[in-house]
Amino acid sequence: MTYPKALIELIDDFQSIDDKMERLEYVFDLASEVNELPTSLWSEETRIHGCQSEAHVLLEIEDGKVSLKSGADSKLVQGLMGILTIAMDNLDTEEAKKITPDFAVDMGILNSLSPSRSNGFRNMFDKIMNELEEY
Amino acid sequence: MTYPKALIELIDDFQSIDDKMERLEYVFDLASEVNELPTSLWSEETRIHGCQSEAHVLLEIEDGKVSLKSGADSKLVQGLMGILTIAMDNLDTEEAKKITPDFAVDMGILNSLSPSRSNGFRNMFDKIMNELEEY
Amino acid sequence: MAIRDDFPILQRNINGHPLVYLDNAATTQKPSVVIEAMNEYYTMNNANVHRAVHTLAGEATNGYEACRTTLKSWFNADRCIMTGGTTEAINLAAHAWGHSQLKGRAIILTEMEHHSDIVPWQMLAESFGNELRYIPIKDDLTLDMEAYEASIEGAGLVCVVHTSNVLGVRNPIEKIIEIAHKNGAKVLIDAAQGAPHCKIDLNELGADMMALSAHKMCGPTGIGCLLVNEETFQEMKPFMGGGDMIETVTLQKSTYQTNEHRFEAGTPKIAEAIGWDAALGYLGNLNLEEQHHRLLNIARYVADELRSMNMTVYGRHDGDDSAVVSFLHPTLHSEDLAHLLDARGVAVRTGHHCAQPLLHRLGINGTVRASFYIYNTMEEAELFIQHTKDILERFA
Amino acid sequence: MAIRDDFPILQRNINGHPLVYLDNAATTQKPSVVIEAMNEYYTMNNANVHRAVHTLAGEATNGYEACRTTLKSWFNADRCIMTGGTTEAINLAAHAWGHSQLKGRAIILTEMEHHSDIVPWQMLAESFGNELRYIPIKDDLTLDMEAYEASIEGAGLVCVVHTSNVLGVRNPIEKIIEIAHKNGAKVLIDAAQGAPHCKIDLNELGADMMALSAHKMCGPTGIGCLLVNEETFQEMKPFMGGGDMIETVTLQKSTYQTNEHRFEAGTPKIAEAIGWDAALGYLGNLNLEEQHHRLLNIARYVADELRSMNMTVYGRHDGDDSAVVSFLHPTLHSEDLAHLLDARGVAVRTGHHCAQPLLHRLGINGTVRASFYIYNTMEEAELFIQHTKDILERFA
Ligand SMILES: Cc1ncc(COP(=O)(O)O)c(C=O)c1O
Ligand SMILES: Cc1ncc(COP(=O)(O)O)c(C=O)c1O
Repeated sequence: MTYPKALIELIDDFQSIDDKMERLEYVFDLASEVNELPTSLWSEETRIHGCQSEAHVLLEIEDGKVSLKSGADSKLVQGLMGILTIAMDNLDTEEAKKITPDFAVDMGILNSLSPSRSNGFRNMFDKIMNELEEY
Repeated sequence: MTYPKALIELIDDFQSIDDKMERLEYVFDLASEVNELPTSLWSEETRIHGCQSEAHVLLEIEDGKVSLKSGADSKLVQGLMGILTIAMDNLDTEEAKKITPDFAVDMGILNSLSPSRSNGFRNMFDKIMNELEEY
Repeated sequence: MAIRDDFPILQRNINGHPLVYLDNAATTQKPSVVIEAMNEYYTMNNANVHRAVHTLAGEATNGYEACRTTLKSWFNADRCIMTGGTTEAINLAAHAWGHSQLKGRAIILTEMEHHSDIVPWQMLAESFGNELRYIPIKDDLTLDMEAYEASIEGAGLVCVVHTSNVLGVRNPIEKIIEIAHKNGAKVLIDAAQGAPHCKIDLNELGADMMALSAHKMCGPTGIGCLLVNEETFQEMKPFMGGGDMIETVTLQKSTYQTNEHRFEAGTPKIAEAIGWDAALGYLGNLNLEEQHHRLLNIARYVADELRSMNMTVYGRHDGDDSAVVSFLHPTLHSEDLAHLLDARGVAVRTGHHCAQPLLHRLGINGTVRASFYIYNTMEEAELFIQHTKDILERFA
Repeated sequence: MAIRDDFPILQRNINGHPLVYLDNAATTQKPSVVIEAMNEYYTMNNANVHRAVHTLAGEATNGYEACRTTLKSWFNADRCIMTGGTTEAINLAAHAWGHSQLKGRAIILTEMEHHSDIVPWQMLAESFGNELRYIPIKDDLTLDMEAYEASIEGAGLVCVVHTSNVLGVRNPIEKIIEIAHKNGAKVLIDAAQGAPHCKIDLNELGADMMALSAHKMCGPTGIGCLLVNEETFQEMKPFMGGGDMIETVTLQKSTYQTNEHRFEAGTPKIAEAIGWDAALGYLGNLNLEEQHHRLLNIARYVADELRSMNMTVYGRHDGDDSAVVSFLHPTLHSEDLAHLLDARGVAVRTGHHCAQPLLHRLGINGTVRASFYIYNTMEEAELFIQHTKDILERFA
């Protein structure tokens, strides 16, 4: 599939960073890209399991488009949510359904994350996709 | 302690044999040295535990001297009994009590035996010594 | 032969003679790739797994879990729980599945089972009063399938050894599973001997559980697994408690993981899993079927030669059987023979081979067993036969 | 420093930086002698043990049993049962001893226990209805000994961690044993963290059971042991069934070995035992007491520095405590910090460290934990502190 332009740029950016700390710093910065889900709305329904940190995501469809709200107590995790937000927020529902986690592989973020973090990322992605399927 | 003469000769003999098969052959030959305990007298009391083969020994004291009767279904095991017979049979009880299993180490037979066999040898030796203590 | 070069231990001399290792049913030797994989783990990646944040821990976790992934695809199994070996795997099955699922139901074993597939069920039966039934062995050394069918009613589990470690006989597990399932019983396969010799497809077979050990298939000591299908997995209750198998722990109560980790309490066998994965990679590059035929031919040659020396040979060496030759000399004690063979560098095993009920059925206490694996050659078999002849001439 | 040269993994670079391995409470690295001992086993002596007739089997048996002998003398223990690790050892204690000996009696644990010393007892209590009592932790992170003494009546067993894997706190086990024995209760020591740091004398202590893991003391994964005194050993009933632990097996009943093999079903962890024995040999050549003081000094330095960075440090670092520093930053998430440290080659662990009840008591969900072992240096500690400072400047 072809990626949204913002995502392509992101992938390029990531691929150009060699130093792991700088890559993590970039992910940190992307934490601000999320549409924040206020902690008052964090619940069992919004919880992403398998993360060591508290991480929550709320998926809604507005006018046939994906609306993603999220938040985490770890900034790195929230940065990953920022990436998902760039990748999926505001996409047509049908477009969004076509996304695979390959883009994260292309970005190289999965390799620079520990297995537990990349598991967390996958759980995040799967939760969104599962909910998307229900629409 | 000083060993009986027959035992010293035996130790010398063993030390002079390099080839393992020849050493085993020598042990085989010593099977005839036992005072045979007829299989009809084999019982739970005479059984040596921890041997894979059936091995039996009967200790008696006659006129203050050790009398050892034994037998096994394995000729190798019976050969080990033959060695014990040479070492202990007919010794004064008090002399016999002083014997340690060191002579078997000196002979090198323990090294040329598998652990289960040398365990068996030790069980044999211990059984005799324990019974000796009771006199 | 190329395969031999991969196994450094085969260079060894024993008592002045080249090692002829014919004790493969007890444990197999390890190719360099396996030894090196564990080496590399310990010199490059060693760390504790799970909930890993740092790089080494990530590498160790990936290495450990890769073994599980390989096993699941090698055996086409839904679930793979790592254990210390076949024995622990069967004990796990008895505790985690049997305790809750076998209440009031009979357990069917065979007279051909290894102690590891008998004692755990005797222990369970002692606690819960289950009836144990044994499929008898016929004189041709095959299981009495009619007796089996007649005994299946009321059984909750049938435990059967894929391939006998004493006889090499490969049992008709397909038929056994069919009959068990038709009657509502599950089937556990003891594949300790089967797995090293042929590819087994758990889902195609339809078996419910299968136990095996790495060390019998070129892998390290200290690791094995219980493979289970999803339905059985969901019926299993936690067995050992501790780190890594829990989800939450409070002072009074704990909740457990839902995947295989649920049954893997404590720091797992990490280096061992990495070594086993390498062993599977090694075996996967061989043509196991071709090896099977080659080894069976060697076993048949050996069996014939031994018979011609007046030995009694226990085994059939049918097309699917493994290359195991159990035998006895009429007068020379089996242990004496084994010791004498060892003096010529030949490693064979003697004794009851952890199958006393089978030997009892055969009316004997033990056998000498020569068992062959991928690195054994016809030349070694001939050497073994020659040494045996010499020994008999000299000692029998 | 000479010790470092013995550990090949310490040459590694992680993300372009030299590895600073501070995850030793999770698992320690292995010196070359340990890796080579296992290598040598697999390339020279590999065979299955027990009832061994051939040379390799004899060598393997001697190697395996030598580890037991070393452990028994190292810890001055009557009996040593080999297990897969601390967790399996405690589960063995619960099943083999607890099931038959704890009927109707309470079990006392501490709030400081690792999950591996909680969950097996919760499981036992669930089956048999035993009451579980916990020795609370006081605000100074020591056990409330008065509460302990008040709760001892009716207890059959006290389980206590020698040294906490989260706090490094070394518990007053001498006193705990004294009170337990005065009241007719036995004591099990979880020495997973204690054994690597100091010599423990089981008979002098008078403890009844003690569990530990090789991998936390320079030994391989996949092996540990349960040490027991003779009286307790004689009270233990067989746990797992299978090969090597039996004396005789008939179709309906089995009898069991009387020595430690009784509790070691199946092919044992042979290479692992040989590696562990080499590890004990290695540690035996060091001055562990001197190392203990050196490492504790490092830990105190680290704790002070972290406090000066506004971190909360959980631990006392008293004279007998181990060199473990658990800490938290007020805003930077512990996992984020650990990831960032990893980017600079520093390996620390985060999370609940399998001690959720303890963390709950401290009112937190997890910590970052830096734990030090014999090959760690003050220079590494300074580097760790420097990296942490840099990270806080950039990210907090
Ligand atoms: C105090 C304590 N007890 C028990 C364990 C469990 O040890 P293992 O995972 O080796 O079974 C650990 C290690 O994680 C520990 O630190
Ligand atoms: C048929 C069979 N089942 C079970 C076992 C037990 O395997 P392990 O000792 O690796 O647990 C063996 C090997 O001894 C075996 O041959």
